[in-house]
Amino acid sequence: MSDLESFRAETRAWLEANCPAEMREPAQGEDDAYWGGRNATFQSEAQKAWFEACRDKGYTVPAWPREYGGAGLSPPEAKILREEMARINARSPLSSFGIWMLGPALLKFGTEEQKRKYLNEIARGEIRWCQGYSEPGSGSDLVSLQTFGEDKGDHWVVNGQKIWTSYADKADWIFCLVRTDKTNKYQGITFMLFDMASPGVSTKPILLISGNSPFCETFFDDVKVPKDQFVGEINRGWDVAKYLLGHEREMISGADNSERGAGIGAMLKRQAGEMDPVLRAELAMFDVDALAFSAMGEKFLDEVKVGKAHPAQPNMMKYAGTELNKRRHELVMAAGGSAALEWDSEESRGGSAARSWLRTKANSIEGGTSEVMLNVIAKRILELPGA
Amino acid sequence: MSDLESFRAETRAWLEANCPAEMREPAQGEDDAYWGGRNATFQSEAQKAWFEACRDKGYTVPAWPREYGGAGLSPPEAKILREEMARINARSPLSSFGIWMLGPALLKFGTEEQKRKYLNEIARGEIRWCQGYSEPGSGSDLVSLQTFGEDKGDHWVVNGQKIWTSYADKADWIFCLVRTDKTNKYQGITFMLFDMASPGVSTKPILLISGNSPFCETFFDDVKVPKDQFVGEINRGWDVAKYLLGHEREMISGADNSERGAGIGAMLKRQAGEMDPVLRAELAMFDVDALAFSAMGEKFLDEVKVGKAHPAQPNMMKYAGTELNKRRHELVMAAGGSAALEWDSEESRGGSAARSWLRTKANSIEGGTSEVMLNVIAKRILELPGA
Amino acid sequence: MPLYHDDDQTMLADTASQFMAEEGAIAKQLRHWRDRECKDGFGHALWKQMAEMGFTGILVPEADGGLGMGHVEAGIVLEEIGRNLTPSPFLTSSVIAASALGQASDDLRGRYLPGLIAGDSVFAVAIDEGAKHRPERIATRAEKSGNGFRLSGRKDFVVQGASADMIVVAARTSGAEDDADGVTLFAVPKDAAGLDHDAVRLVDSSMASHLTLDGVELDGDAVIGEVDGGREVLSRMIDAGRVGAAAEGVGVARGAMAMTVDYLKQRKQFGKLIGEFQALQHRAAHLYSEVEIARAVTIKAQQLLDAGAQNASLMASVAKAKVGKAASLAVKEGVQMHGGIGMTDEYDIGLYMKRDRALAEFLGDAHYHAGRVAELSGY
Amino acid sequence: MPLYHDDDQTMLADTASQFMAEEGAIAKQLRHWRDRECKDGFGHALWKQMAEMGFTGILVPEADGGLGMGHVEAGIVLEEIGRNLTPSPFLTSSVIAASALGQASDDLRGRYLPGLIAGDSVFAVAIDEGAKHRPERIATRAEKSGNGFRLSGRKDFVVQGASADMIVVAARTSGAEDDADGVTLFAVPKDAAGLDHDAVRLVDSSMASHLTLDGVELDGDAVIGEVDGGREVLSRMIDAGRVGAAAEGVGVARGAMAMTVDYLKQRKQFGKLIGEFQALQHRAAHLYSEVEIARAVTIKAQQLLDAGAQNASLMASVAKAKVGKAASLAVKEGVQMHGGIGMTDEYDIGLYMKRDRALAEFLGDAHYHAGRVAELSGY
Repeated sequence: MSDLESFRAETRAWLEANCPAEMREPAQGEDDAYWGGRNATFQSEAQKAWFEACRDKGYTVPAWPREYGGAGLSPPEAKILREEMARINARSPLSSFGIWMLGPALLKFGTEEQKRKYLNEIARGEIRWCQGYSEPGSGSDLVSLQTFGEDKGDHWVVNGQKIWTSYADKADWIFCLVRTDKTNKYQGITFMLFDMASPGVSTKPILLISGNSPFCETFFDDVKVPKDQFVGEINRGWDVAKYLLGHEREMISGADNSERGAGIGAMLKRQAGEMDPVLRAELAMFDVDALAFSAMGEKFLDEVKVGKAHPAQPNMMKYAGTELNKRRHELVMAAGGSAALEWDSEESRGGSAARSWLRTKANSIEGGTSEVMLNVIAKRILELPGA
Repeated sequence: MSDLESFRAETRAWLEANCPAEMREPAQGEDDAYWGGRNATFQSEAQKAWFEACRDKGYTVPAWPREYGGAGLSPPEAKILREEMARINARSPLSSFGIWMLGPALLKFGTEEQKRKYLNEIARGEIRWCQGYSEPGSGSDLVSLQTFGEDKGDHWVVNGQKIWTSYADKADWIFCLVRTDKTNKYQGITFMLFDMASPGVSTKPILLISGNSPFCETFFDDVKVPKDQFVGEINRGWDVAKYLLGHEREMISGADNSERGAGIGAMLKRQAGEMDPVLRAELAMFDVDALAFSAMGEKFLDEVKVGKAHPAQPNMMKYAGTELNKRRHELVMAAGGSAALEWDSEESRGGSAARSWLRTKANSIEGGTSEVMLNVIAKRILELPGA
Repeated sequence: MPLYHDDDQTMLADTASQFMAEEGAIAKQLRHWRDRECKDGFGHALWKQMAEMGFTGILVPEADGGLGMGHVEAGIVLEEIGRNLTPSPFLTSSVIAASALGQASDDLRGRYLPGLIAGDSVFAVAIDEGAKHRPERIATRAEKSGNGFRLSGRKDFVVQGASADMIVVAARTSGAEDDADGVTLFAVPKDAAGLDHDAVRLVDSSMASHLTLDGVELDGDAVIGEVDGGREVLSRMIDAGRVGAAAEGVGVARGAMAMTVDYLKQRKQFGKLIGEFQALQHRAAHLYSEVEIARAVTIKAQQLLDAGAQNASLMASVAKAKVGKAASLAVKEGVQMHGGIGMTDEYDIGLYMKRDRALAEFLGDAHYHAGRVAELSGY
Repeated sequence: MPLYHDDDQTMLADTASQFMAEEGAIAKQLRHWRDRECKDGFGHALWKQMAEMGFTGILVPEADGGLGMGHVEAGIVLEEIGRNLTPSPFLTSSVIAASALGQASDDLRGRYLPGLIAGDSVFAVAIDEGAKHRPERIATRAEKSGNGFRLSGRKDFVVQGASADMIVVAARTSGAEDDADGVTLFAVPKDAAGLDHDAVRLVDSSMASHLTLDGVELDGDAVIGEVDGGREVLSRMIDAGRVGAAAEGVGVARGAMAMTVDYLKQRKQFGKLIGEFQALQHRAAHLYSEVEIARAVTIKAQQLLDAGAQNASLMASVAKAKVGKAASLAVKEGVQMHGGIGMTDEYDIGLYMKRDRALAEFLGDAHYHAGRVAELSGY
């Protein structure tokens, strides 16, 4: 038996022993996820047991080095773990912006000390992080951000407002872009870290057109941040941010590919019974696009694996995937007719169709608007002038 | 009987007496039109008789003053004449860029002497004109034209190249935009008139993707133009050109409205028999757009009549109408299948479907591209900044 | 008739525009009632004010105490309703039910029209059975019972049904589910025994009922039009409703577009007003073109309806379909061009998207009507 | 299998790309033969060269003297053909007819494949009856006659039919017009008595025949596959053709797009390169996205076909439909963005539009295939 084969056998046995049956059921929503943090509570004993088993094994962040709380798995090993977890539908033990976003930034830009401290806290689910990038005045044009950290010698005093900070009201710490030099647009931003319990930090949840959301507005009113709480270099936070944005876009473009790539005509026909012939035709055209995009997703991931994908290709995937998803939900609404309009009835599961439809409208805005994606394709892939 | 009622009765009687039966049959193509000019020949005795009757009555240009060769009809009288001609399907007695384009320019900008000479020649079909605006390097950006007239005291020496000059190979004279001041972009163009028989003028017909066309490339090689052959003021030809462009755009947007506004699904079903359900759905969506646009055309013309239309509205009509027409012909091709692909067979009437389809692709280019139309709508109607 | 508003109509438009912008404004009506989870989904006081303006009886003949105007005028009011997203019973009561009552007996007219004109009554219409609009098929049965009828069946998407004093119900007095003949319209009073509303809130905060008719007993004089011959009244009523919904949709589209174009002139990104970006300019210009065309065909359909023209029903479908597409484009472009804030409940653009969706579905969406255009055209 | 070309395939792509760009270039082939009104619509010398490259027998098993490669490899050649608009018998002969011959008897294979591989023979296929592709229905009849069959009927859109040495004809040996069973494929030699071509030039300068079979007598050994059981061979052959046409369409789309993007970088208007205008940038970027997706699903369909997967036929329709839409967008944007000169015969962009139209129609257009996707998906 090769090393990898024996690793697979071990992993399978470990999962069999440690992943409770309940944790092999599909999650019913975001609430079913465990997010960790100071105030975390478990939904169930099973959730607790599964999280703790993974934490102790380093499996909340299997590919991170052991000294930072990971399991130090090699890429093929990590892939085997993913496959084996998928095989039994094991849920993710810990959802965390620390794992998805801050972690990769620290691994690349952090000091050894920062890595030891923050990565371990993240891996062990002790600190829940949120991200402070967007501001009301700087959406697509992120670098125009205004939140300002005034240099007070050993600390900054931060004032300003962030928006779209997911779960800011539940997070313990924030990683945050703060302007520290007003004279230099790109090289005047610092990637700061600070405690959300600091005096002067307040949050307000954002109600979306689709209803409640994890998003918040976050206000900083004379927040003191010690001068050692930053990643990378002072005034060079944009490098860190850009790195993470690329990371995020890739995640978004790869995510949900399975759902997005599937046809919907047959499902809607089953639900709706009869169907207007013109709607059927639109569904057929949609299914063509969806099935084709599914092949594109497969091709993209295959190419990413071997480094054949154009570095700007995630922008194209994000653009096409999100536009497709919006169309998908328009058609679901059309097929659902007046029943799909219901907003809070029990039969409509609390307006699930309508709320999902509305929620998808943000797909082409968050993580880079479709317009920005098209700009990037024009510039970096087609190399059009002045783009 | 009111004056207008008696005018209608007289007109009807005159038409009855003077419009030969053959001239009440629909024209089969552009060749059936009489264009006049030095080398004109009539297709038939009827065509000649009809033209001459109209010419003598001033009905080639009914609304022009009598002293310029018209009939001096008032707007309501001109409308009655149009209605009565339409009633018996009378053909136009004379097709002419002189009537459609140069005439209006002269009426607005010409000297009394020019009007007497040129308008009479146009009205009597003695001189056939062509238009020299576009150049290979200046399409949408017409004002960047390079054809240059060097001032030689009593004459200019013109050098350069025009493109898309319709019937340049058949025209007697040309009205032409020529740069006369290289230092002033807008106020450095003169609206010149000259004889196509002048030494140094040559033309070359343009073959289109749809086949033969009336368009030519026209070359000027040291063409001498006397200094009194211009309209408006020297270096102020752009004012004349702009006026004419607006005129042209209105003509294009109003033209063919009847054909463009009709649904096509029923006709194509009759021709094709059975139909793919997805194609049927697309035809249904098209027919919705076509019938709606037909109402728009009606509304636009009604509003133009009473001065209620936004002055930039012709741009919107041109944009929407030409894009619709392109879609119409895509669908005609789809419904026609492989039979519509035939290029020169007798059964396909010399590839009529395919050639018409290809020809429509120019609709959204000639007379102002769709992109320019959208720019104008954004700027002048929506008043968007920097548009 | 020229396809623009004459002087009287322009005056009406000015009046309606001012009234709706003031009294029917989003903050004052839609958000107000929505945030209070109002069970009607609209304000009765506004309805009373609309009566004072004369709007409620706009389509009611002068002989019956109304203004005796046409669908062009009703459309003028509806466009302003749409632009302000004003929730009111105008479309169902003053356009659709009023259209049916126009064909009703003196007795029914006398019973119901004064309350409508005064803004005291609200009417609803019960046509759909199932989640999609398919008025060709009516399964709800009305059986002879003594001098009257006994109605049983189920109706869906009865907008403002639970708030209505009377509901116009399409039922089958003979024939099979999809027969053209055998349909009869009934004016069913709210207190009729056996009438049960399951009222649900829709995405646009309006209320609609799943209506159960469980042996509802009605007198013979509750019949609107002829027994077994209600298809024509029904069709006319539905056409009026479709053209009315199209007019409201034009208002929704124009309102969303105006908000968006304004935003393009204010929002800065990358050191420029976003309205300076040519890609957005072209999309906005295209949208303008689509909305203008939708408006033109809607006015055309109104005029044809008023003239009783043969192709009015075809053009009603063209208008409903074209507005469906144009308004959907307007709200989608609106939210996208607003970016993140367009997704927040705090901004109004999302409310346009919600209203558009409910309106698009009402009396048939663009797919349904495009299909109907094909059928009526013979393919 | 990963959805990109492996090293061997990449090498083949380089070879094919270089060969077609040199030998198959527009000026050298398409314009050359078109301007001479060539009755074949392609050059036999090039076909011979393609044989020397090994392309002609790319799908023919090694046992039969071919390269024994798959549809991925055939698609690589077709994409380069498409990009250069190279007229050749490759799609009909080496892909479609070869696919049918793969199912044929040793005798037929021996009779026809060597000529194909050598570039000496050209084959055509006769499927359609009528102007639209509807292979579900076959009316051409083949009646038993002695040891063989007697074929009568009419076929349309037989591409390169009059130039072909052999035509694969789908005919009905039993059953009614739209029965699935009862279809038989025949290899009909060009000199068969009763075969009559009405050859017409198409918009893309290719030649196609209206074929009349007037009691064409064939031996029993002209049957490809089983008598009455030809539907499966036919389907496989058609799927191969559809995926092949999709690959060629991807080439057409990419060729048109490349020309257009180049033009955007050269043409100046209003003092700027037109590629600087954001509205055009966004349209070009959208086009890029569509063409990439079309290419991905085409490669997917090729792989599924090679694997004999169950959903290969579905994915063939997805690919044909998606490419149909993407390539149509590419040529339309191409002509529009070129402006006036795009309308002239002198520039090549219009040739892409013409070829795209003919290719889109061949073996079913996007409407047909979207409908087929719906049917195969069960709605």
